[in-house]
Amino acid sequence: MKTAVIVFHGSNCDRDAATAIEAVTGHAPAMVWHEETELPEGLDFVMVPGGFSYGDYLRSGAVAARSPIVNDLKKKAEAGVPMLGVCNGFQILTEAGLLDGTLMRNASLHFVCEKAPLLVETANTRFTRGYADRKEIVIPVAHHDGNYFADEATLDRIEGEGQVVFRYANNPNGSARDIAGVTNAAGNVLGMMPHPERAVDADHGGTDGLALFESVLGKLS
Amino acid sequence: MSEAVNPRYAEGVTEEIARDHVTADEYEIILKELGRAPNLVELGIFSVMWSEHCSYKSSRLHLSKFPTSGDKVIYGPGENAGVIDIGDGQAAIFKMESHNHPSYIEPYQGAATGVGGILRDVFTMGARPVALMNALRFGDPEHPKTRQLVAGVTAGIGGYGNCVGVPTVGGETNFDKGYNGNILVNAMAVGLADTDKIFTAAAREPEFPVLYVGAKTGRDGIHGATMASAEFGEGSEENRPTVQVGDPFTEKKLIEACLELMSEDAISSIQDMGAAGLTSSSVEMASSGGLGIELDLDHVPQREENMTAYEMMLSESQERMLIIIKPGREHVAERIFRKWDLDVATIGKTAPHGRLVLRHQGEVVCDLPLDPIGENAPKYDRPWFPAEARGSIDPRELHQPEHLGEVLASLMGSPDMASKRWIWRQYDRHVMADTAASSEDPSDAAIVRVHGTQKALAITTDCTPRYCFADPFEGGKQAVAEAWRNLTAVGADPIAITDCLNFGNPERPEIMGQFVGCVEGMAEACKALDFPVVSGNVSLYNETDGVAIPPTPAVGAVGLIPDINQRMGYGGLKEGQVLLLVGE
Amino acid sequence: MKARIHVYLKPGVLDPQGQAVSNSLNHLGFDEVTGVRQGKLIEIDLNTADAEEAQQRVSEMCDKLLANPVIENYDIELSA
Amino acid sequence: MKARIHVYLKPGVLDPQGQAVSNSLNHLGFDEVTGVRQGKLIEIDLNTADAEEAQQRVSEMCDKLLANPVIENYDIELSA
Ligand SMILES: Nc1ncnc2c1ncn2[C@@H]1O[C@H](COP(=O)(O)OP(=O)(O)O)[C@@H](O)[C@H]1O
Repeated sequence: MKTAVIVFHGSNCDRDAATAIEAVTGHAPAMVWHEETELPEGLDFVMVPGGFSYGDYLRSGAVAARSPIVNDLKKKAEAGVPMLGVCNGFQILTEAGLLDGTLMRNASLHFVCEKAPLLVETANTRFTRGYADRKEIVIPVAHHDGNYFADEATLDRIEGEGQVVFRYANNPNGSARDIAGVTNAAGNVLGMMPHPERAVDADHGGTDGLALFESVLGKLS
Repeated sequence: MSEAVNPRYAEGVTEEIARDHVTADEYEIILKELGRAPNLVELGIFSVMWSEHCSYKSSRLHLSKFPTSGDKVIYGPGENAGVIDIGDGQAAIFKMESHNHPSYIEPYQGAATGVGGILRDVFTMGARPVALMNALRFGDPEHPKTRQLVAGVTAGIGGYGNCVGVPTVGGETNFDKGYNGNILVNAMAVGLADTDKIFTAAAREPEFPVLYVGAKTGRDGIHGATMASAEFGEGSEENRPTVQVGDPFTEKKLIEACLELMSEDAISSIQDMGAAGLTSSSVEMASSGGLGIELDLDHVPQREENMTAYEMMLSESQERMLIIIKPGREHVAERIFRKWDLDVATIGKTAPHGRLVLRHQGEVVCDLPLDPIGENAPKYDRPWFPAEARGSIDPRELHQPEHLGEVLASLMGSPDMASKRWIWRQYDRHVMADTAASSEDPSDAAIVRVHGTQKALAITTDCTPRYCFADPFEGGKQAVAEAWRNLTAVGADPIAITDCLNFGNPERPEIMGQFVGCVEGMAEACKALDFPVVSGNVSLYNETDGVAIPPTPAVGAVGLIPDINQRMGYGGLKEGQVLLLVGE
Repeated sequence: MKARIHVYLKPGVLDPQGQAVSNSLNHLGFDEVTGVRQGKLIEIDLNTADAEEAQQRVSEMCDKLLANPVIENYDIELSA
Repeated sequence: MKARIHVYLKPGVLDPQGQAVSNSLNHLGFDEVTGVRQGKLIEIDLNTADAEEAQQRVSEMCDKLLANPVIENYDIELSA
């Protein structure tokens, strides 16, 4: 298993992401600095972690999405490498054009941190095959800009194509159609606001996120 | 009077300007110590170093009553933060600090920069910050300003802590009309380090290079009154003193860069630039090491044009540190700080002479002996009288309410008891993936695992100002005892405390009496419980129009849970379980 | 030269901040307020003398970074 | 009527956003950028016909809510 976590200025869930990946695979991921121009060869999985890259200044994820490493990230996405963007990582992937839509300021205008109940909308993705369809899971959220927005036509299209993977049971941020996580059309790129890496440990945020990592990292028992 | 000194005022200084900086008595001491009149830069330096905030001139005498040592204490008060041994070669480093006045003026930025400042105190010593707490006191909920202050302070604490990626795991919030004109914003940070990688501030050797790292210096937070003086009159609006604005993004980079540099053999000593930035950091580093320091201000990274020496020395720009580096290792620091997109500049060196020498545009603009500024700063034994004793209440004499259920409901609904979810929902409590209990959980203290181990820290902040007002001594004792109980209630061994002593004007004997009473009560409880004070902060003059805040000695306490599986809480109750009442 | 850029949300894009400001203004008694939209004001100092070149470069900056074409439009004003 | 309000940081107040955007533009090859300041653009629809009254009311809105007088200045443009 070859995995990597990208580190931007202001990333702050990079260590958590690495810990979760290592817990599942037994191997530490490569930590790739944003100024690199290429990801390691032969990657099985890349994670774009949460945090406040570039302070969330201008728009969340905007500056990070223009980093040198993102050019190669786009190439790898096209080549079908599985990748997961969480929270700020999701914002970066939308800013980079790898996922549809954008994340706007929470409707409450407040930062929201809570353990959010989610519905697994489809178990038919490489990220969710470890869950049952419509299963309710609890994954922590912590963000200021998690209000998913896309125009109606785009929303209809991604819903129709089965790209909506997670929905909030209790919409904390005003997201269109309660959307919490979406994939690209090819299904190898997932972006989500909730933090599955904070839910792989019974002493911390519960274990409902484990199946996601086990699914994509090929570790289902 | 130092009649011998002539002229009594240096060029550009008048009696009025001098009085804006120090008291008349203090000015006499300066003349005597120097044998000449201080220039404006020097006067500015005295004013900040002799301020209550830096010199603890009203409180030092009484703070010495606290027990500060113990088996587990590695560093007590005197360093940037307290350091305790938690076994296995690991240490917990923590401190609490106030940012009361700035938060009243500009709640968001005031609270945010308070968090930034307390984080720097902790990572300066080599710790990775792992938890934040906050103790907040606001005015009456019905007061027209309260709502906006609560909203701004909460957003500011979250805005900073969430961005740097340190979980805010707990705190306390009270409302009382006594804080209508003076809210309290006390922030606490806890970090972890290896005991063999702890850094201190005292300069060790002369002729070592002094590095400035972090953000550039601007005209932030320079004392308003002095800005009105002639030299700063021109440019009026443009040069107006400004509120410090925090930049958590820069702080995050600064944390990573400092920890990276600390893992190399390069740093001799390190100090953050807190209040009174460059002045207090350079003076403290040199004087605690018994050395001197020389700086060339032309090399200070500057955000604005034409900054004067006075402005640079008094600026309170955030996210800056001063490092004394081992000679020949400057390039290591440069490489690391450039990687993190931060400023780094060699601005001077340590010196054997025990003086602070500043150069600016080729001229010596300050040449002061350090002892009088630091070690020998004024220390006052302010007059005080004990607070009027309020007799205790005999519960049997109280009227017994008819409907206890209604009483319970009204208690639960009171602002102090009501849920604080609106506040803590805005704090990221889970980042770093080691939070085992935080504000949302049924636990008397927050619990944060020591990364990669089964150990955990338990953390709490406590104070009941109402008790301190009724009886400062008992109230002080109670605050410490409550912190102790909250730690033991989650299964932790209490180790040590930090504090933030918030009071009114110490020049009033009754206020000083509250201060002394609380300190003595706390000291007594700390001694009885073997619960030393390892760091802390004093905030005086919290009053408006002669009305002081209730005495508020906030206690922040840390304990160790040897095995996280042994932690306790009060949740998960099941029908049929037996309740036991223990204690008196 | 200086460029002043206004970045606005496209019509039809939800603006939670504008909405909240509008509500607050109504609450404060400003009943005449019927709608609020919030955008960004970005002022750039440029080390360029040529206005045409500046205009073209600043448009490029907007397309590449300053505005998000999914939700935002922009306009540019140059001054000496 | 419509009011367009620019809210900007007072001179001397640290603007971390502007700083980050400026660095990013330089990194993207826009070397001519020497400084960036970021502010807010607020557009308000007003149900008022009288320009003088509008000007006065919008100033009040700025003082009460839209600008933070400790760190921000503002200007107002009205249009029909
Ligand atoms: N300012 C605050 N920041 C974070 N958490 C807070 C704050 N104020 C209160 N809390 C949290 O809310 C919960 C209830 O607070 P409190 O009523 O003081 O309870 P207790 O008396 O049990 O400590 C606690 O978990 C506390 O940590």
